[in-house]
Amino acid sequence: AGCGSNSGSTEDSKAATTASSAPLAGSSDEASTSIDLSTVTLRVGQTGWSNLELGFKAAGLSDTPYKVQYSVFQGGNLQLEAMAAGNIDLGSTSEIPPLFASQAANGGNFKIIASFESTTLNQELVIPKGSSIKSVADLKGKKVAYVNATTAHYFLAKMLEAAGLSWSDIEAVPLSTSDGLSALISGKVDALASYGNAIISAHQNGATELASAKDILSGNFLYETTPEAISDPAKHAAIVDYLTRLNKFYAWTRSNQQQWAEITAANTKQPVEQALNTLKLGEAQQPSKLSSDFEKAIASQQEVADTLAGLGLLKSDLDVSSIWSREFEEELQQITAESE
Amino acid sequence: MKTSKAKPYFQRVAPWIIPLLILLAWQTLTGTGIIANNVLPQPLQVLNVFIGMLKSGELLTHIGISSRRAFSGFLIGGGLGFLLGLINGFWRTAEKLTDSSIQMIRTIPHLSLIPLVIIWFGIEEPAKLILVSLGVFFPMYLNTFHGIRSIDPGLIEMGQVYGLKRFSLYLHIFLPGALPSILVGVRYALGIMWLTLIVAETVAANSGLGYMAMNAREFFQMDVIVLSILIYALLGKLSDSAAKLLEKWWLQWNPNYASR
Amino acid sequence: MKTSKAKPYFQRVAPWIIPLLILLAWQTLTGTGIIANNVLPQPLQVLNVFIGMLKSGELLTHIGISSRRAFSGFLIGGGLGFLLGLINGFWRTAEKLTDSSIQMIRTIPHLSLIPLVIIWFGIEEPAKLILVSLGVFFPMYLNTFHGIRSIDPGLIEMGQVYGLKRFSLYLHIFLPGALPSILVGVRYALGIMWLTLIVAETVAANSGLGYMAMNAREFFQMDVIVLSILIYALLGKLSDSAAKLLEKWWLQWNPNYASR
Amino acid sequence: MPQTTNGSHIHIHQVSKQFDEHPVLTDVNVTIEQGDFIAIVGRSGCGKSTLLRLIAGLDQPSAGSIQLDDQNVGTMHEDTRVLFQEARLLPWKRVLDNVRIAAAGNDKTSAAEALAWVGLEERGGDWPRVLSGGQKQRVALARALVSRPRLLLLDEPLGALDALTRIEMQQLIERLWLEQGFTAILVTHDVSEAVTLADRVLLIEDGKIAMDIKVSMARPRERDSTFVYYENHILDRVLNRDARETELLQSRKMTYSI
Amino acid sequence: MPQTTNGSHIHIHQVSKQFDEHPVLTDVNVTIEQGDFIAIVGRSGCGKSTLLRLIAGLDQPSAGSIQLDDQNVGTMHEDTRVLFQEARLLPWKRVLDNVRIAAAGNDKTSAAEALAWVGLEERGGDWPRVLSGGQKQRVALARALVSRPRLLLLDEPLGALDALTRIEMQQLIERLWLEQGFTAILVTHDVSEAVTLADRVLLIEDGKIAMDIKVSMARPRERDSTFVYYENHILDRVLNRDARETELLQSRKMTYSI
Ligand SMILES: Nc1ncnc2c1ncn2[C@@H]1O[C@H](COP(=O)(O)OP(=O)(O)OP(=O)(O)O)[C@@H](O)[C@H]1O
Ligand SMILES: Nc1ncnc2c1ncn2[C@@H]1O[C@H](COP(=O)(O)OP(=O)(O)OP(=O)(O)O)[C@@H](O)[C@H]1O
Ligand SMILES: [Mg+2]
Ligand SMILES: [Mg+2]
Repeated sequence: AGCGSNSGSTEDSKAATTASSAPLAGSSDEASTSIDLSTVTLRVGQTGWSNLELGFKAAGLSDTPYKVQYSVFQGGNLQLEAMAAGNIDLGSTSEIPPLFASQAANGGNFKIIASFESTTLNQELVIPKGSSIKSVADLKGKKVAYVNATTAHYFLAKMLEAAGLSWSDIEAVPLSTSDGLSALISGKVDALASYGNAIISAHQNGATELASAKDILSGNFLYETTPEAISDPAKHAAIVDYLTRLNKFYAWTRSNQQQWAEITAANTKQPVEQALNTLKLGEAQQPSKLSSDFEKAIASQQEVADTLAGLGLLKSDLDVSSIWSREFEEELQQITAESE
Repeated sequence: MKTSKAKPYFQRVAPWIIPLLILLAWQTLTGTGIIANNVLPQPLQVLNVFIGMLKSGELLTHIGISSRRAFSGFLIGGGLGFLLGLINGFWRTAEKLTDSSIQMIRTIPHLSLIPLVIIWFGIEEPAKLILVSLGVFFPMYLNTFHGIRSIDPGLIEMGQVYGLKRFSLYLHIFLPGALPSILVGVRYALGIMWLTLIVAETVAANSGLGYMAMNAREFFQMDVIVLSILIYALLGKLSDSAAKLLEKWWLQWNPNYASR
Repeated sequence: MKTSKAKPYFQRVAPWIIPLLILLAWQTLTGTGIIANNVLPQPLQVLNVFIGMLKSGELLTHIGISSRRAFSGFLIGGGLGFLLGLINGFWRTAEKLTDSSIQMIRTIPHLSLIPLVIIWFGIEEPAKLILVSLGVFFPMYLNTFHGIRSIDPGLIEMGQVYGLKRFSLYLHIFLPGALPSILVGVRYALGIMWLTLIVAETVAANSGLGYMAMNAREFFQMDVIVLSILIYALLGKLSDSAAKLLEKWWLQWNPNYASR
Repeated sequence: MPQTTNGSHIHIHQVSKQFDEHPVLTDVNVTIEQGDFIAIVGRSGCGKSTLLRLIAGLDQPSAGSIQLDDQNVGTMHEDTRVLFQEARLLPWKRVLDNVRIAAAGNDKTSAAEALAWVGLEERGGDWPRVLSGGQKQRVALARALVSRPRLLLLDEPLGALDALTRIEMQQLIERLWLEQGFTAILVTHDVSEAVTLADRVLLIEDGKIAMDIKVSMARPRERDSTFVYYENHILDRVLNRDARETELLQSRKMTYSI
Repeated sequence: MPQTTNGSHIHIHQVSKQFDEHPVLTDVNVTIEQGDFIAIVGRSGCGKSTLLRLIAGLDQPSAGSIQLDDQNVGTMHEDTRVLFQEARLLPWKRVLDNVRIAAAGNDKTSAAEALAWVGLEERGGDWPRVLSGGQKQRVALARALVSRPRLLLLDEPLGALDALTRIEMQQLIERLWLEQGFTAILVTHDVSEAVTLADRVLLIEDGKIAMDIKVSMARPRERDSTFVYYENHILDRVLNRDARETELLQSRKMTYSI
């Protein structure tokens, strides 16, 4: 399946000692002797649509030696909700949902184990067609929709701060991505802070960008798993393998942009050109790939936490590193090193 | 004769057995940690949150706002449903014209209309009112209509033969005859009312019980989530009891209600 | 006599007048641009999407998956509600023990339980089944119970005096006597079934009509949104018609149903 | 004959009624004068109630026409009242209120008075469901009599009453009929009751008016020889239809005043 | 007396029944032998149906006890059948099926036979709602008679029937009673019917058994002088209670066999 090229060296170096790394083990005999992945089922969350499941299939990466069970959620917060209840093993969110989830009674039953860099495009504050608003400062006293407890929440706060406004200067309306979109297009709110498909669709319906978050956000995409999965050698190994494949998958999308855009377009019901355009622009701005720089990622998230704390949304003393686990750091460094 | 003294005692105690058992199981399972706190908080913990929110006045504000929304919607939608049910139950032409359309619309789950309601009516109070009214309209309409239609035709004939005209016929025969069914409709509608509100209050609300529950969900506050469920149950129970009281009062003549 | 020929014609046409008027208004208002396309798409546009999705097979897949979920939930929840309704309607002790607890739980809007259902039962099919079952359980229970309780006591007395024992009494008196009410319950339950599914399919689903509608909302595809509403209406209408057919068939004896 | 006759007159012309394919009445012709008191007798299921319903406009004839005061009976008529074979009391109204709905202007006093006529003045506050069979029937009678109709149709109004109560009720009906002058049609299975009250007795048999007898006796009627003559005359006609009945008659040697 | 007496015997001891504060029966004492045929007469609302319900175990006495075959009547008894004053047909079953539920083993043939007894063999396939009043009553009678009870309680079973059908039904009841030997209690407002059928006639008045007469006549009974003696004896007792009734009797000069 074109994925066994770099498996040999990792096995030699790690399998015997930690018994935790069997990347792409399907091609290797030794891996199956050290750890039996065939009994493992990895439950993976996806946001929006089945992008990973379909992407892996298209990229020929879905022949995992363990079973993968996918679920689709409306947002990262819901993935963490499912994780708190022990319903998924691997979730992916932006930097914000874990901050909130960590405030749950048991700390949310998760740890952040990895960070992917990705584009910060399509994270914007937009205004409807024909709006008279010219700048963020004009939003004073206006109705602004945002998606609660997401990057939109964060960058809206940052934008207001930059424009010399405080959160209470606007009438902030928490809406889901879809409701926010409907409200904006039908003119029921004066502006919308949102991301992804909502922004693309908003533009299609005549909305214009008031401010972009591309320089506010880190673009970090965090992967979380449960403490039990971390300490379970088999799951641990499966996760490492999965993340390896994930990194390959993003590489594949770069080299197969047309094909991936077609799949995306078909599943999100948008024109292929639009999907392709989004993909190209995003990759140009900041290509999606695994990052093993834990310090940088944690520092970035700490800044977000401090901002939200300043808004009174989080306890001010949150130490972000406490919700991270570095158990995967070594393996991840290996992967990034190999993929360079 | 012998059992007549033992029974009332059992009958008074019986309804509480299961709730008490549940509460007991809940406390022991969570208290001993067999069920983790993030799966289900302890009853005492929920009680604490309850007292805390009660003291801060937050809870009562939310309840007040939700109740106002709920009952305004109930009055509008329920009133319309009742009126249309009466008219269609009574007047064949109106029924022929509107009933099948209403039945068609009834089969649209009203929550699927949320996007359209947002687009047409915005995200403020009117949207919530409309959703609740929509939800409440159909059970009231259906039950009023069904109630009128299932009145013993013999009694209607009697009323007509004794010269009762439109209004008197309504007052003396249709309304009282349909009342048991209408009250069942009221109890359904009350259920749907709270159900709708929960969903409606997750759309752009920053107050109300639905908002409180959704907010708690985002912050993984299991205790608040459970508390909000219990409060819904309480509110539901209250409105249901009110409806039951009406039943007892208005339906004295009916041995099926009188005897309970 | 004179009107007897004119009437059936009017009566056959009448139910279609309002739907046709609505369709006409819809087409003219959107076709002429008085209502913008992003507020309400044109009927023809919706039809196009419909045909497109039908051809690609996507629509039928979604419908199939949703229907399976809906009816499994209906069978489980409805069946349990029916059974418990029968037992409690018949057996006073069971009623005393469980009815008031059930009524208490009934007042909890089942959609507010979504967070708990996720935590307890996960996000897969079981969670959806449980939500639908929960939603369907109460109307079935209530109506079965209420149906049995509102049977003319004189007929029950008659049955007992003629030596009908438990099972025969059920078969010959309770069941047929409660049937009109049970069927009303079925029609309610079918409504709640689709309603619940819409919300349940937004929880971690990647298939089904609810997912399709939600997805369309994310991209503001008004035509798909409207299409999904129409399909809900269609499915609702279908299941409702099936229930109505049962009414016609089982309730021939009842002049209120026979005459329609 | 009543003093004042403000009753309706009825003209039944070639009336047939069938349910599905089953004929109940065929080509019935009757003319009823203002203020008449008509009794209809006949065996169970012969179509007495059906005829009454047609006259009341509660049902439409399959063929033929019925004219009430020279107008075709389409639906119910303003001044016609029916006492149905079943009591048809509203279960959600107390006894007095059940009578009140028929009283002019919902008048409580006249309703109470009507209850007293039928000997139930003390039961006004009860729910209908606690009444005995005969008491229910009497409430229905009170309701019919309080309503001051021009045409009163009575479908076995006294079937559930004991002998004594029955006589009292017969006297009551006769008195009110004489006072108010309405037209009365009484369905009864009691020939003696028919002769006691009616000016004219109709027998329905095989869907037709098989006999139509004028009873010319002064009121109040006594059980004298004329009375017995009429009674026997009608009974003979009713009973001597076929061999089986004659035989029955002989084997029992009873008079048929039951 | 029937040949075989497999009927129940009943012992009613000091039974009182009151609804709310209103007494209906006070200190009633009656003993009924196996296979007896008892008739209960009395004015409307005197408590006849109430007594029947107590014996059937459908209601509990406020005081006193009722023993059926030496056992206290707690709830309904296995072998007791009641024909209620109303027909109580199941509206959702066709006529034949209504009768079948009472037939042993749900037997269709015997149900059809019972329908033939009451002259409704052709109506088996109809819904009860299309039957006439008297037809409904006859279906209820067929249902009661097909059920082979040990104790049969009949509450005005023939009230809605014409004279002729009535006699046929009386003969039917008598024949089955003779054949099957059940104990029968018949409530009727027709004294002549009571004398025709019963071995013993009870009159209820003011909540008490005011009269208890044995009717010793051979069966089938004919309307001879003994018959008339019994009839008049009972009627005198029923009617000669107070001045008003005596006066009534004189003013009308009728025999009270209605
Ligand atoms: N459930 C009840 N509650 C209150 N009063 C009742 C109830 N049932 C019967 N009664 C009263 O008890 C009295 C006797 O009733 P019952 O039905 O026994 O009379 P009955 O002798 O059968 O009369 P009829 O010949 O008119 O049927 C009546 O006055 C009636 O109103
Ligand atoms: N709606 C109906 N549908 C079909 N058949 C009917 C309907 N109403 C009455 N019948 C039939 O018509 C016939 C006459 O019924 P009707 O009620 O007029 O009899 P009746 O003379 O009043 O008898 P009774 O003295 O027993 O009350 C009966 O055989 C009855 O079954
Ligand atoms: Mg009749
Ligand atoms: Mg009685």
